Amino acid sequence: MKILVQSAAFDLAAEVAALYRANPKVGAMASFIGLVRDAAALTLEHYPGMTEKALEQIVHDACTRWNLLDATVIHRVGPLATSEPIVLVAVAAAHRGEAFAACEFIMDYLKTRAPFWKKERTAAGDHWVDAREADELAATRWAR
Amino acid sequence: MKILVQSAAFDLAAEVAALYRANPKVGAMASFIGLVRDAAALTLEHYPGMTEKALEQIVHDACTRWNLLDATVIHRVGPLATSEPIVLVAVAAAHRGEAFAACEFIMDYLKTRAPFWKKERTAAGDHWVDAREADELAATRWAR
Amino acid sequence: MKLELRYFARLRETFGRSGETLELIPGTVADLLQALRQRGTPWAEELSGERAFRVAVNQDMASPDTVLAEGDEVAIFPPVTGG
Amino acid sequence: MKLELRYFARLRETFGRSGETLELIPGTVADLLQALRQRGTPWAEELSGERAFRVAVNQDMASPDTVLAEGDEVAIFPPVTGG
Repeated sequence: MKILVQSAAFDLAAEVAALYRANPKVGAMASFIGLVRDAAALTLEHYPGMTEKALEQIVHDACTRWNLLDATVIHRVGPLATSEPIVLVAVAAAHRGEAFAACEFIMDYLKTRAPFWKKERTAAGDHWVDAREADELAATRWAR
Repeated sequence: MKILVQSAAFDLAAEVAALYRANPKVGAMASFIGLVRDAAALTLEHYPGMTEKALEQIVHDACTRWNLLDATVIHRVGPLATSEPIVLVAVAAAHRGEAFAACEFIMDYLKTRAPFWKKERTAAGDHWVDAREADELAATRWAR
Repeated sequence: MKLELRYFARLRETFGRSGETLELIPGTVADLLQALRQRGTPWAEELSGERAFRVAVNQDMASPDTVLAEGDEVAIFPPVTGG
Repeated sequence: MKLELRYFARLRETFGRSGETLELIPGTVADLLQALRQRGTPWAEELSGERAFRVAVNQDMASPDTVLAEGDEVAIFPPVTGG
Protein backbone atom coordinates (compact mmCIF):
# COMPACT_ATOMS: atom_id res chain seq x y z
CA MET A 1 0.00 0.00 0.00
CA LYS A 2 1.30 3.45 -0.92
CA ILE A 3 -0.37 6.65 0.29
CA LEU A 4 1.08 10.02 -0.63
CA VAL A 5 -0.03 13.63 -0.22
CA GLN A 6 2.23 15.86 -2.26
CA SER A 7 2.32 19.02 -4.33
CA ALA A 8 4.37 17.43 -7.14
CA ALA A 9 2.79 15.78 -10.18
CA PHE A 10 2.69 11.97 -10.30
CA ASP A 11 3.67 9.56 -13.06
CA LEU A 12 0.63 7.39 -13.86
CA ALA A 13 2.53 4.77 -15.85
CA ALA A 14 5.26 4.39 -13.22
CA GLU A 15 2.76 4.12 -10.36
CA VAL A 16 0.64 1.53 -12.16
CA ALA A 17 3.65 -0.48 -13.30
CA ALA A 18 5.01 -0.51 -9.75
CA LEU A 19 1.83 -2.32 -8.66
CA TYR A 20 1.91 -5.11 -11.24
CA ARG A 21 5.57 -5.50 -12.12
CA ALA A 22 7.15 -8.34 -10.16
CA ASN A 23 3.76 -9.69 -9.06
CA PRO A 24 2.56 -12.31 -11.57
CA LYS A 25 -0.72 -12.68 -9.65
CA VAL A 26 -1.94 -9.28 -10.91
CA GLY A 27 -4.37 -9.75 -13.78
CA ALA A 28 -6.30 -6.49 -13.44
CA MET A 29 -5.24 -2.88 -12.81
CA ALA A 30 -8.02 -0.34 -12.38
CA SER A 31 -6.96 3.26 -12.04
CA PHE A 32 -8.60 6.63 -11.76
CA ILE A 33 -7.34 10.17 -12.19
CA GLY A 34 -9.38 13.19 -11.08
CA LEU A 35 -8.52 16.43 -12.86
CA VAL A 36 -9.09 20.15 -12.45
CA ARG A 37 -12.07 20.77 -14.70
CA ASP A 38 -13.48 23.95 -16.22
CA ALA A 39 -11.76 26.16 -13.66
CA ALA A 40 -9.09 28.78 -13.99
CA ALA A 41 -7.22 27.33 -11.03
CA LEU A 42 -7.63 25.43 -7.77
CA THR A 43 -5.79 25.44 -4.49
CA LEU A 44 -6.02 22.26 -2.42
CA GLU A 45 -5.65 22.42 1.35
CA HIS A 46 -5.37 19.38 3.62
CA TYR A 47 -4.96 18.41 7.27
CA PRO A 48 -1.43 16.98 7.52
CA GLY A 49 -1.50 13.80 9.56
CA MET A 50 -5.24 13.23 9.56
CA THR A 51 -5.45 13.19 5.76
CA GLU A 52 -2.87 10.42 5.40
CA LYS A 53 -4.51 8.51 8.26
CA ALA A 54 -7.95 8.80 6.62
CA LEU A 55 -6.61 7.63 3.24
CA GLU A 56 -4.89 4.65 4.88
CA GLN A 57 -8.13 3.72 6.61
CA ILE A 58 -10.08 3.92 3.33
CA VAL A 59 -7.60 1.69 1.49
CA HIS A 60 -7.55 -0.67 4.46
CA ASP A 61 -11.37 -0.89 4.33
CA ALA A 62 -11.20 -1.65 0.59
CA CYS A 63 -8.68 -4.45 1.27
CA THR A 64 -11.10 -5.91 3.83
CA ARG A 65 -14.01 -5.91 1.36
CA TRP A 66 -12.19 -7.18 -1.73
CA ASN A 67 -9.31 -9.50 -2.46
CA LEU A 68 -6.77 -6.87 -3.54
CA LEU A 69 -3.09 -7.38 -4.25
CA ASP A 70 -1.94 -3.78 -3.84
CA ALA A 71 -3.13 -0.17 -4.09
CA THR A 72 -1.72 3.33 -4.45
CA VAL A 73 -3.37 6.64 -3.63
CA ILE A 74 -1.63 9.93 -4.43
CA HIS A 75 -3.42 13.22 -3.77
CA ARG A 76 -1.92 16.55 -4.67
CA VAL A 77 -2.19 19.74 -2.62
CA GLY A 78 -1.36 23.37 -3.31
CA PRO A 79 -2.12 25.35 -6.48
CA LEU A 80 -3.26 23.39 -9.56
CA ALA A 81 -4.18 24.62 -13.04
CA THR A 82 -6.97 23.42 -15.36
CA SER A 83 -6.45 19.85 -16.67
CA GLU A 84 -3.85 19.10 -14.02
CA PRO A 85 -4.30 15.75 -12.27
CA ILE A 86 -5.44 16.10 -8.65
CA VAL A 87 -5.69 12.52 -7.48
CA LEU A 88 -4.60 9.05 -8.54
CA VAL A 89 -6.13 5.82 -7.26
CA ALA A 90 -4.68 2.60 -8.67
CA VAL A 91 -5.75 -0.87 -7.56
CA ALA A 92 -4.18 -4.23 -8.43
CA ALA A 93 -6.19 -7.45 -8.21
CA ALA A 94 -6.36 -10.86 -9.81
CA HIS A 95 -9.73 -10.12 -11.45
CA ARG A 96 -11.26 -6.99 -12.91
CA GLY A 97 -14.48 -6.95 -10.88
CA GLU A 98 -12.56 -6.52 -7.64
CA ALA A 99 -10.19 -3.95 -9.08
CA PHE A 100 -13.01 -1.77 -10.49
CA ALA A 101 -15.16 -1.95 -7.36
CA ALA A 102 -12.30 -1.17 -4.98
CA CYS A 103 -11.04 1.73 -7.12
CA GLU A 104 -14.50 3.34 -7.21
CA PHE A 105 -15.04 2.66 -3.49
CA ILE A 106 -11.76 4.37 -2.60
CA MET A 107 -12.64 7.41 -4.72
CA ASP A 108 -16.15 7.66 -3.25
CA TYR A 109 -14.81 7.54 0.31
CA LEU A 110 -11.87 9.82 -0.42
CA LYS A 111 -14.34 12.41 -1.73
CA THR A 112 -16.41 12.37 1.45
CA ARG A 113 -14.06 11.24 4.26
CA ALA A 114 -10.54 12.49 3.53
CA PRO A 115 -9.84 16.03 4.76
CA PHE A 116 -9.07 18.01 1.61
CA TRP A 117 -10.64 21.31 0.64
CA LYS A 118 -10.71 23.00 -2.76
CA LYS A 119 -10.57 26.74 -3.28
CA GLU A 120 -11.45 27.84 -6.79
CA ARG A 121 -10.00 30.90 -8.43
CA THR A 122 -12.35 32.32 -11.08
CA ALA A 123 -12.65 35.62 -12.89
CA ALA A 124 -15.28 36.59 -10.27
CA GLY A 125 -12.83 35.94 -7.42
CA ASP A 126 -11.79 33.13 -5.08
CA HIS A 127 -14.25 30.87 -3.31
CA TRP A 128 -14.25 27.64 -1.36
CA VAL A 129 -15.95 24.81 -3.23
CA ASP A 130 -19.10 23.48 -1.54
CA ALA A 131 -19.43 19.76 -0.79
CA ARG A 132 -21.77 17.97 -3.22
CA GLU A 133 -24.66 15.89 -1.97
CA ALA A 134 -24.11 13.56 -4.94
CA ASP A 135 -20.73 12.63 -3.46
CA GLU A 136 -22.29 11.77 -0.11
CA LEU A 137 -24.88 9.60 -1.88
CA ALA A 138 -22.16 7.85 -3.88
CA ALA A 139 -20.37 6.91 -0.66
CA THR A 140 -23.46 5.75 1.21
CA ARG A 141 -24.38 3.21 -1.48
CA TRP A 142 -21.38 1.09 -0.33
CA ALA A 143 -22.86 0.79 3.17
CA ARG A 144 -24.55 -2.52 2.55
CA MET B 1 -12.51 7.52 -30.09
CA LYS B 2 -9.39 5.44 -30.66
CA ILE B 3 -9.49 1.69 -31.30
CA LEU B 4 -6.30 -0.23 -31.93
CA VAL B 5 -5.41 -3.90 -32.26
CA GLN B 6 -1.66 -4.26 -32.26
CA SER B 7 1.20 -6.51 -31.18
CA ALA B 8 3.27 -3.64 -29.76
CA ALA B 9 3.10 -2.54 -26.13
CA PHE B 10 1.15 0.62 -25.32
CA ASP B 11 2.09 3.64 -23.21
CA LEU B 12 -0.55 4.02 -20.48
CA ALA B 13 0.44 7.56 -19.47
CA ALA B 14 0.55 8.82 -23.07
CA GLU B 15 -2.81 7.25 -23.95
CA VAL B 16 -4.52 8.66 -20.85
CA ALA B 17 -2.95 12.10 -21.26
CA ALA B 18 -4.08 12.21 -24.90
CA LEU B 19 -7.68 11.90 -23.69
CA TYR B 20 -7.63 14.72 -21.16
CA ARG B 21 -4.96 17.10 -22.40
CA ALA B 22 -6.47 19.96 -24.38
CA ASN B 23 -9.98 19.14 -23.17
CA PRO B 24 -10.71 21.17 -20.00
CA LYS B 25 -14.12 19.46 -19.67
CA VAL B 26 -12.45 16.20 -18.55
CA GLY B 27 -12.68 15.84 -14.78
CA ALA B 28 -12.44 12.05 -14.56
CA MET B 29 -10.25 9.46 -16.27
CA ALA B 30 -11.00 5.81 -15.53
CA SER B 31 -8.65 3.28 -17.00
CA PHE B 32 -8.15 -0.44 -16.93
CA ILE B 33 -5.27 -2.69 -17.87
CA GLY B 34 -5.66 -6.46 -18.17
CA LEU B 35 -2.44 -8.44 -17.75
CA VAL B 36 -1.13 -11.94 -18.42
CA ARG B 37 -1.51 -13.59 -15.03
CA ASP B 38 0.06 -16.72 -13.58
CA ALA B 39 0.88 -18.14 -17.01
CA ALA B 40 4.15 -18.92 -18.68
CA ALA B 41 2.97 -17.26 -21.89
CA LEU B 42 -0.09 -16.43 -23.95
CA THR B 43 -0.72 -16.06 -27.66
CA LEU B 44 -3.64 -13.86 -28.66
CA GLU B 45 -5.44 -14.45 -31.96
CA HIS B 46 -8.08 -12.15 -33.43
CA TYR B 47 -10.34 -11.74 -36.46
CA PRO B 48 -8.92 -8.78 -38.38
CA GLY B 49 -11.73 -6.49 -39.44
CA MET B 50 -14.46 -7.94 -37.26
CA THR B 51 -12.49 -7.36 -34.05
CA GLU B 52 -12.05 -3.64 -34.70
CA LYS B 53 -15.69 -3.38 -35.77
CA ALA B 54 -16.87 -5.12 -32.58
CA LEU B 55 -14.71 -2.86 -30.38
CA GLU B 56 -16.03 0.26 -32.13
CA GLN B 57 -19.60 -0.95 -31.58
CA ILE B 58 -18.93 -1.55 -27.86
CA VAL B 59 -17.43 1.92 -27.36
CA HIS B 60 -20.27 3.41 -29.37
CA ASP B 61 -22.80 1.65 -27.12
CA ALA B 62 -20.99 3.02 -24.06
CA CYS B 63 -21.17 6.55 -25.51
CA THR B 64 -24.92 6.10 -25.98
CA ARG B 65 -25.42 5.01 -22.38
CA TRP B 66 -23.18 7.55 -20.66
CA ASN B 67 -22.09 11.11 -21.27
CA LEU B 68 -18.47 10.41 -22.25
CA LEU B 69 -15.94 12.85 -23.63
CA ASP B 70 -13.58 10.34 -25.24
CA ALA B 71 -12.35 6.75 -25.01
CA THR B 72 -9.44 4.60 -26.11
CA VAL B 73 -9.27 0.82 -26.44
CA ILE B 74 -6.00 -0.91 -27.31
CA HIS B 75 -5.84 -4.70 -27.44
CA ARG B 76 -2.64 -6.56 -28.12
CA VAL B 77 -2.34 -9.73 -30.19
CA GLY B 78 0.45 -12.25 -30.73
CA PRO B 79 2.74 -13.73 -28.06
CA LEU B 80 2.71 -12.15 -24.59
CA ALA B 81 4.70 -13.07 -21.47
CA THR B 82 3.56 -13.09 -17.82
CA SER B 83 2.79 -9.61 -16.42
CA GLU B 84 2.63 -8.09 -19.89
CA PRO B 85 -0.37 -5.80 -20.47
CA ILE B 86 -2.96 -7.32 -22.83
CA VAL B 87 -5.61 -4.65 -23.04
CA LEU B 88 -6.09 -0.99 -22.17
CA VAL B 89 -9.46 0.71 -21.81
CA ALA B 90 -9.39 4.41 -20.90
CA VAL B 91 -12.48 6.59 -20.61
CA ALA B 92 -12.69 10.37 -20.19
CA ALA B 93 -15.79 11.99 -18.69
CA ALA B 94 -16.77 15.05 -16.71
CA HIS B 95 -17.65 13.00 -13.63
CA ARG B 96 -16.23 9.82 -12.14
CA GLY B 97 -19.43 7.77 -11.99
CA GLU B 98 -19.79 7.83 -15.77
CA ALA B 99 -16.10 7.14 -16.37
CA PHE B 100 -16.04 4.12 -14.04
CA ALA B 101 -19.28 2.60 -15.35
CA ALA B 102 -18.35 3.00 -19.01
CA CYS B 103 -14.84 1.60 -18.47
CA GLU B 104 -16.20 -1.52 -16.76
CA PHE B 105 -19.00 -1.88 -19.35
CA ILE B 106 -16.48 -1.76 -22.20
CA MET B 107 -14.31 -4.41 -20.51
CA ASP B 108 -17.29 -6.68 -19.81
CA TYR B 109 -18.47 -6.51 -23.41
CA LEU B 110 -14.98 -6.78 -24.85
CA LYS B 111 -14.52 -10.01 -22.87
CA THR B 112 -17.67 -11.58 -24.31
CA ARG B 113 -18.28 -9.91 -27.69
CA ALA B 114 -14.95 -9.02 -29.28
CA PRO B 115 -13.34 -11.84 -31.28
CA PHE B 116 -10.07 -12.56 -29.49
CA TRP B 117 -8.85 -15.98 -28.42
CA LYS B 118 -6.15 -16.85 -25.91
CA LYS B 119 -3.85 -19.82 -26.21
CA GLU B 120 -1.90 -20.58 -23.07
CA ARG B 121 1.55 -22.15 -23.05
CA THR B 122 2.18 -24.09 -19.85
CA ALA B 123 4.67 -26.72 -18.77
CA ALA B 124 1.98 -29.30 -19.60
CA GLY B 125 1.69 -28.02 -23.17
CA ASP B 126 -0.36 -25.52 -25.17
CA HIS B 127 -4.11 -25.18 -24.85
CA TRP B 128 -6.86 -22.79 -25.90
CA VAL B 129 -8.38 -20.97 -22.94
CA ASP B 130 -12.06 -21.77 -22.32
CA ALA B 131 -14.60 -18.95 -22.11
CA ARG B 132 -15.68 -18.23 -18.50
CA GLU B 133 -19.33 -18.19 -17.54
CA ALA B 134 -18.50 -15.44 -15.02
CA ASP B 135 -17.60 -13.16 -17.95
CA GLU B 136 -20.93 -13.83 -19.64
CA LEU B 137 -22.74 -13.04 -16.39
CA ALA B 138 -20.75 -9.82 -15.97
CA ALA B 139 -21.87 -8.67 -19.42
CA THR B 140 -25.52 -9.59 -19.01
CA ARG B 141 -25.91 -7.47 -15.87
CA TRP B 142 -25.69 -4.34 -18.08
CA ALA B 143 -28.78 -5.46 -20.04
CA ARG B 144 -31.19 -3.47 -17.92
CA MET C 1 -24.02 -19.68 -53.99
CA LYS C 2 -20.37 -19.20 -53.16
CA LEU C 3 -19.40 -18.59 -49.49
CA GLU C 4 -16.06 -17.52 -48.03
CA LEU C 5 -15.60 -19.52 -44.83
CA ARG C 6 -13.15 -18.53 -42.07
CA TYR C 7 -12.13 -20.50 -38.99
CA PHE C 8 -10.38 -19.19 -35.90
CA ALA C 9 -8.46 -20.40 -32.85
CA ARG C 10 -9.19 -23.99 -31.79
CA LEU C 11 -11.51 -24.62 -34.75
CA ARG C 12 -8.87 -23.36 -37.20
CA GLU C 13 -6.46 -25.90 -35.77
CA THR C 14 -8.99 -28.74 -35.55
CA PHE C 15 -10.21 -28.22 -39.12
CA GLY C 16 -6.63 -27.83 -40.32
CA ARG C 17 -7.34 -24.67 -42.29
CA SER C 18 -7.96 -20.95 -41.70
CA GLY C 19 -10.63 -20.76 -44.37
CA GLU C 20 -12.06 -22.12 -47.60
CA THR C 21 -14.43 -21.24 -50.42
CA LEU C 22 -17.59 -23.35 -50.36
CA GLU C 23 -20.39 -23.77 -52.89
CA LEU C 24 -23.80 -24.18 -51.20
CA ILE C 25 -27.39 -24.21 -52.44
CA PRO C 26 -29.19 -21.06 -51.12
CA GLY C 27 -30.03 -21.39 -47.44
CA THR C 28 -29.32 -20.34 -43.87
CA VAL C 29 -26.47 -20.70 -41.39
CA ALA C 30 -28.20 -23.87 -40.14
CA ASP C 31 -28.07 -25.32 -43.69
CA LEU C 32 -24.37 -24.49 -43.96
CA LEU C 33 -23.62 -26.15 -40.61
CA GLN C 34 -25.56 -29.25 -41.69
CA ALA C 35 -23.50 -29.44 -44.88
CA LEU C 36 -20.26 -29.14 -42.91
CA ARG C 37 -21.30 -31.81 -40.37
CA GLN C 38 -21.88 -34.23 -43.24
CA ARG C 39 -18.12 -34.17 -43.84
CA GLY C 40 -17.77 -36.39 -40.76
CA THR C 41 -14.96 -36.14 -38.19
CA PRO C 42 -13.96 -33.57 -36.91
CA TRP C 43 -16.71 -31.38 -38.43
CA ALA C 44 -19.60 -33.53 -37.17
CA GLU C 45 -18.34 -33.45 -33.57
CA GLU C 46 -17.25 -29.82 -33.44
CA LEU C 47 -20.46 -28.45 -34.98
CA SER C 48 -22.92 -30.83 -33.29
CA GLY C 49 -23.67 -28.24 -30.60
CA GLU C 50 -22.07 -30.24 -27.81
CA ARG C 51 -19.12 -27.82 -27.76
CA ALA C 52 -20.03 -24.14 -27.93
CA PHE C 53 -19.17 -22.25 -31.14
CA ARG C 54 -20.20 -18.96 -32.70
CA VAL C 55 -20.99 -17.94 -36.28
CA ALA C 56 -20.50 -14.48 -37.78
CA VAL C 57 -21.78 -13.46 -41.23
CA ASN C 58 -19.99 -10.55 -42.87
CA GLN C 59 -18.36 -9.81 -39.49
CA ASP C 60 -21.63 -9.54 -37.54
CA MET C 61 -22.75 -12.18 -35.08
CA ALA C 62 -25.32 -14.50 -36.70
CA SER C 63 -27.84 -17.14 -35.59
CA PRO C 64 -28.88 -20.47 -37.18
CA ASP C 65 -31.69 -18.79 -39.11
CA THR C 66 -29.54 -16.03 -40.60
CA VAL C 67 -30.05 -16.22 -44.37
CA LEU C 68 -26.86 -16.45 -46.44
CA ALA C 69 -26.24 -14.73 -49.76
CA GLU C 70 -23.73 -15.08 -52.60
CA GLY C 71 -20.27 -13.97 -51.55
CA ASP C 72 -20.98 -13.85 -47.81
CA GLU C 73 -18.03 -14.14 -45.43
CA VAL C 74 -19.01 -16.72 -42.81
CA ALA C 75 -16.74 -17.17 -39.79
CA ILE C 76 -17.00 -20.05 -37.32
CA PHE C 77 -15.10 -19.77 -34.03
CA PRO C 78 -15.11 -20.75 -30.35
CA PRO C 79 -16.56 -18.40 -27.67
CA VAL C 80 -14.22 -15.42 -27.34
CA THR C 81 -11.59 -15.17 -24.58
CA GLY C 82 -9.87 -11.81 -25.02
CA GLY C 83 -9.29 -8.99 -22.57
CA MET D 1 -8.22 21.14 30.47
CA LYS D 2 -6.07 22.48 27.68
CA LEU D 3 -7.15 21.81 24.04
CA GLU D 4 -5.24 22.36 20.81
CA LEU D 5 -7.74 23.72 18.29
CA ARG D 6 -7.16 23.66 14.55
CA TYR D 7 -9.22 25.29 11.80
CA PHE D 8 -9.13 24.55 8.10
CA ALA D 9 -10.19 26.01 4.74
CA ARG D 10 -13.11 28.46 4.90
CA LEU D 11 -13.29 28.30 8.70
CA ARG D 12 -9.56 29.02 9.03
CA GLU D 13 -10.10 32.17 6.95
CA THR D 14 -13.32 33.21 8.66
CA PHE D 15 -11.85 32.77 12.16
CA GLY D 16 -8.66 34.49 11.06
CA ARG D 17 -6.41 31.80 12.52
CA SER D 18 -5.22 28.29 11.76
CA GLY D 19 -5.39 27.21 15.38
CA GLU D 20 -5.24 28.20 19.03
CA THR D 21 -4.76 26.75 22.48
CA LEU D 22 -7.95 26.88 24.57
CA GLU D 23 -8.60 26.24 28.26
CA LEU D 24 -11.97 24.53 28.83
CA ILE D 25 -13.64 22.91 31.83
CA PRO D 26 -13.91 19.13 31.24
CA GLY D 27 -16.67 18.32 28.76
CA THR D 28 -17.66 17.18 25.29
CA VAL D 29 -17.36 18.51 21.74
CA ALA D 30 -20.81 20.08 22.24
CA ASP D 31 -19.49 21.96 25.27
CA LEU D 32 -16.50 23.23 23.31
CA LEU D 33 -18.73 24.42 20.46
CA GLN D 34 -20.99 26.21 22.96
CA ALA D 35 -17.96 27.98 24.43
CA LEU D 36 -16.80 29.06 20.97
CA ARG D 37 -20.25 30.31 19.96
CA GLN D 38 -20.27 32.55 23.04
CA ARG D 39 -17.47 34.55 21.42
CA GLY D 40 -20.08 36.06 19.10
CA THR D 41 -19.55 36.82 15.39
CA PRO D 42 -18.28 34.95 13.35
CA TRP D 43 -18.12 31.96 15.76
CA ALA D 44 -21.81 32.05 16.71
CA GLU D 45 -22.94 32.01 13.06
CA GLU D 46 -20.44 29.49 11.74
CA LEU D 47 -20.97 26.98 14.54
CA SER D 48 -24.74 27.40 14.94
CA GLY D 49 -25.39 24.39 12.73
CA GLU D 50 -26.92 26.40 9.90
CA ARG D 51 -23.80 25.88 7.80
CA ALA D 52 -22.39 22.35 7.84
CA PHE D 53 -19.09 21.76 9.64
CA ARG D 54 -17.19 18.76 10.91
CA VAL D 55 -15.19 18.11 14.08
CA ALA D 56 -12.26 15.72 14.45
CA VAL D 57 -10.66 14.81 17.79
CA ASN D 58 -7.08 13.59 17.63
CA GLN D 59 -7.51 13.21 13.85
CA ASP D 60 -10.57 10.96 14.06
CA MET D 61 -14.05 12.18 13.12
CA ALA D 62 -16.02 13.08 16.24
CA SER D 63 -19.62 13.80 17.20
CA PRO D 64 -21.14 16.36 19.63
CA ASP D 65 -21.05 13.84 22.49
CA THR D 66 -17.40 12.88 22.02
CA VAL D 67 -15.73 13.44 25.41
CA LEU D 68 -12.61 15.64 25.34
CA ALA D 69 -9.47 15.10 27.40
CA GLU D 70 -6.45 17.18 28.38
CA GLY D 71 -4.20 17.85 25.41
CA ASP D 72 -6.69 16.72 22.74
CA GLU D 73 -6.23 18.06 19.23
CA VAL D 74 -9.65 19.26 18.09
CA ALA D 75 -10.08 20.28 14.45
CA ILE D 76 -13.10 22.12 13.07
CA PHE D 77 -13.54 22.28 9.31
CA PRO D 78 -16.11 22.43 6.48
CA PRO D 79 -17.31 19.25 4.73
CA VAL D 80 -14.44 17.91 2.65
CA THR D 81 -14.14 18.57 -1.09
CA GLY D 82 -11.05 16.71 -2.28
CA GLY D 83 -10.60 14.21 -5.09
